[in-house]
Amino acid sequence: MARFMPLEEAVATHLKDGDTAAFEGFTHLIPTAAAHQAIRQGVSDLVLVRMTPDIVYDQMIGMGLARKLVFSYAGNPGVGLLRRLRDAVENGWPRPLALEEHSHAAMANAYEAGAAGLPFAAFRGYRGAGLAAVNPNIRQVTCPFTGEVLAAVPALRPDVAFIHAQKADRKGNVLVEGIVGIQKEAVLAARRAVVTVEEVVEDFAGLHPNLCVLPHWTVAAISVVPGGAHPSYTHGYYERDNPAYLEWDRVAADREVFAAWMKTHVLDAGPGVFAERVAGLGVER
Amino acid sequence: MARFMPLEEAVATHLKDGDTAAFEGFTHLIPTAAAHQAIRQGVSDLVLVRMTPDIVYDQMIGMGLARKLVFSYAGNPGVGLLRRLRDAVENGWPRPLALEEHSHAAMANAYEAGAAGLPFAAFRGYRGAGLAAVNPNIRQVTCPFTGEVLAAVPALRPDVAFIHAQKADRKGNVLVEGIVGIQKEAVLAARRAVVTVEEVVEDFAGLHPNLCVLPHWTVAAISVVPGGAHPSYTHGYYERDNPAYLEWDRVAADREVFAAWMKTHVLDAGPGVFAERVAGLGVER
Amino acid sequence: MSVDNVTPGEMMTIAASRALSNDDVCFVGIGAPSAACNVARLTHAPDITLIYESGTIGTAPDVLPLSIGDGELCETALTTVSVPEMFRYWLQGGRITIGFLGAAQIDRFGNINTTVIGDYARPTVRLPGGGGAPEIASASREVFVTMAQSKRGMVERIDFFTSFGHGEGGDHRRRLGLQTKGPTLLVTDLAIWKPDPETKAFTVVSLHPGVTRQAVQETCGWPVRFADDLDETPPPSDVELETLRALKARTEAAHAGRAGGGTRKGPNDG
Amino acid sequence: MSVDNVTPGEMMTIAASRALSNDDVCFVGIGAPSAACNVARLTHAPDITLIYESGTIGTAPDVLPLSIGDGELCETALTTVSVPEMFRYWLQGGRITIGFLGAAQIDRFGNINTTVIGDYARPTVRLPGGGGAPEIASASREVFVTMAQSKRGMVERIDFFTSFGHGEGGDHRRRLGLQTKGPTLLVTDLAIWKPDPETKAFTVVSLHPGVTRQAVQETCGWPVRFADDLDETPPPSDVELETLRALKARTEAAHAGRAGGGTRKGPNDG
Repeated sequence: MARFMPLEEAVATHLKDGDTAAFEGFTHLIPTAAAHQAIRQGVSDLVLVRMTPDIVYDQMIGMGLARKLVFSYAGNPGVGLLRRLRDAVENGWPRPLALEEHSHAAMANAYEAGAAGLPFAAFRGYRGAGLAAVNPNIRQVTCPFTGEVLAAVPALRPDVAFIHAQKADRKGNVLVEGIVGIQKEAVLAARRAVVTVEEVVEDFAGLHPNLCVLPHWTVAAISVVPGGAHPSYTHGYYERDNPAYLEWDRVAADREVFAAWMKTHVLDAGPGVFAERVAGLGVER
Repeated sequence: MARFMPLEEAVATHLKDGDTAAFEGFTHLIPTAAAHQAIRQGVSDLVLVRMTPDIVYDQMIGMGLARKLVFSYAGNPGVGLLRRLRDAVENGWPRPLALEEHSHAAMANAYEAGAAGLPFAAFRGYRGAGLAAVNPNIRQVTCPFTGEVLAAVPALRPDVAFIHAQKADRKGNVLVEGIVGIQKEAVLAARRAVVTVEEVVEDFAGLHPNLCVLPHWTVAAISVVPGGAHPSYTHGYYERDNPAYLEWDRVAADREVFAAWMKTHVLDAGPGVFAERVAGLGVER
Repeated sequence: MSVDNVTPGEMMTIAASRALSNDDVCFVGIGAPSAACNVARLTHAPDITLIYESGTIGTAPDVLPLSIGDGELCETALTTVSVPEMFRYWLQGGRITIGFLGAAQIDRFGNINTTVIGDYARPTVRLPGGGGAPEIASASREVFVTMAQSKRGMVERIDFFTSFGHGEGGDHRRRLGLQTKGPTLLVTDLAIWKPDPETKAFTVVSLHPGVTRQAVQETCGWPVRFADDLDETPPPSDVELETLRALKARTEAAHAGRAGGGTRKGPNDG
Repeated sequence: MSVDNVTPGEMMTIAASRALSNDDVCFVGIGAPSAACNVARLTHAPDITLIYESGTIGTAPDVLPLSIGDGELCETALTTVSVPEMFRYWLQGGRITIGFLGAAQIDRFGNINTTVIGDYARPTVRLPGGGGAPEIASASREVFVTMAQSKRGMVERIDFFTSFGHGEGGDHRRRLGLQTKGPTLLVTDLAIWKPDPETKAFTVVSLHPGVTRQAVQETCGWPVRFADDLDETPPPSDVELETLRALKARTEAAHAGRAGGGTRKGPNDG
């Protein structure tokens, strides 16, 4: 049952050392505010899961929070590589990072299987691809009717999933619109889900019946954090801050610049800064 | 690529003797007009597929069009049993009918697998249920990670799927709203899809981005048949004709009453009658 | 309220409704289960989540649906999802606290038959089949059943295992790898039954007002066991009875009126 | 139009765009493939269906997206589906006619590496990984690749098989059970390449205007084969070039202007 609480309390309650945690968002709706709160909280030994780790995972990895990353594409979207991730993988700084690497199809199917309560997902994938040889969690299953051999991956069942969404109603039902990505599956696959939202509305009366809605009893905690996806965007609220992605490439290139940036913009900040950060990015509503 | 054509042409072009055909609809949006056209066309030896065969399948079976039924629940919704189906199964009249019987979960997963291009679907089902002993298409698959044994059913890949939908745009994109049921999966699982719609609109501009839309290149033919789901209903257009379902129970109880009813209401009628039939059932729009 | 003017069907629906709570996520079968679930929602459990297999989640119909896919269910739902999603994410996903089923035939272990009377290959009566029931029975955290008693319905041995209850009793579910509780409650028009903790055979734990042990046995096809501390079901309260009757009246009014122009009218008992 | 003021990158994008048709359903990679697909849509193939892996189907962006999930893609799409649905129903379902990829490293058989430079366990450079590419390469009916030529990018031997092209050539795809055609076209800034029908090794079939065989060989890490009937790529038409340049100008204008209030500005070459 969803409980409304400040982000500090939501992260403190639901994210623990050693957790397998997914902060999901597919370019759109990236839960930056929640990730920054996790960094401020100083949690450690996380197994981070995400299809598309980008800036916030670069930050969490650079701050040494994670011991392992389960992923399918790690990049700064529209810019290039993730330099803190590279430093961890190539040089073990600030600590070594184990990788469990998949394709998007595998991760999407694995979340889907997790949401569906299944132990694994079967799909036609990885044929001729090198990952099958380096990832022991890529196995095979044989169709009992045709004999076709398919790829199999274990279902993803994170301890906790964090997502950002447009809005909640007063009961704690959550609406996700636009590029919905993998967020519904991440919430349903996880043991606990924490959602940051732009705003709370009285109810969802009048909405089209077939939208992506997460009932309140699928969510553990909801925190209202306007702008909480910045520098990602929230469809209907504000646009993507493209210069921030470019800036990150410069910040992450140097360990000391990175540390200073994190102190100023994350460690010494709070969830309230996100509303300011999107002030110039609003869209007509 | 969707082509607009009269229903007579669409059924004649895409439904052949011996086809495996799915006329799908889940209480809502049942493609009655298309099924009646198939009866008038006089096609034979069909393998009929549907999760919830109801009046239209009772009619097609009673007219001797089908040699086999693949299904999970055969009933007159809100009324009771299907008497023509019973006559075929219990007495072989007008011809014997083979049954391949599943649960809803199995059929839903089998359509989903068909839409996803997979040869089979794995799910946690049929445990302790008697169908596994009488249906050789219920097998098992073992999770290569946990060792759990799951049920497996072959993907459904009908030769042709018929559905009814609210509207098409001029390019042939199709919108389904409300209880969307299994229709999207039926269309994507089938080799060919024929859609009847209430109306054609210029385009779908302004629609919410996350609705259930079938792109024009997933559909073979579209026929405009207002009221084409009667006595089922079309969300936003007209309500369910509950008395017609009750009347069917009386009609189907007797072979001669059935034959006379079919002559009057199906064989001697045409797609145009459906608009009249829903005239008193409109909803405010 | 006096018990005299309460029908056994009303008592059944109201007794079943009381077993549901505000926190339940209930997968609702059509007919008697649907009435019970909506009476619960309209009385003591306003926040209960009702789910119908057509994909409607958190629905709050003003009138009872005739089918699991009535438009009313969609119009009043929090959201409506596809049928594959319903069975994968919501039922198999383990999110249903109560699967609420009716039954054509049931045995003392809560195994249910809605498939055939007689032999499967050559049935005497071909029934509708299982629909969602096989997996509702295995995936819901527990299963409630409600049905009117009759010797034809409550039998020593069912003709077909459409959905698995406690099988042959005892730890049969566990032996099949089923982690869920299975049938934990049977509410009939005469009594409330619960499985014996050991044998899992349904045992009468409460008689509805005015019902005798003999009446229960006469309408049941197996030798009935009664609990040592047999209760009497509290009679319907005024609120419960008024809520149920108003719901039924709204339902009849809504379903009687509408008929299409092109087909002759049949009798309408909806 | 004179070829003199056309850049090699423009020629690459325009040559690639010509390979697409109105009936194609194209799974679009970001960067050069995205530009080519949108030029096709804005010139000779207005009804082409463009799909990005974020779930946007039938999208028609007015400006080029910086990422596969830009809001513009959703706002102009026919519909936007979830990511699991995208990979299950649309890609694995066999509905994609052309998978259009870029590449960091490619070999003569169209095998692509975007995973690591060096050893997988101890890489010299950790690249982003495959994302959608492994299954785009296997499930699309055919695969087009576009990239600028360089000895670092077009190599004798790739460090990691992120996505499988023709493997070791010949019938290698078939031996792995792959029913799709694999890479059938490579468009670079210098030439158009197609696989040899037998060996499946990429062969230059057309040189862009003004490009020499030597220039192709100098920027390619394997010994280049040229087709016997080598063509010259037709230069960009006025419409093609104006369309591409207008698209790029709109893109730069749109992406330059917006910045949030809370972070410092970096250089913007978007």
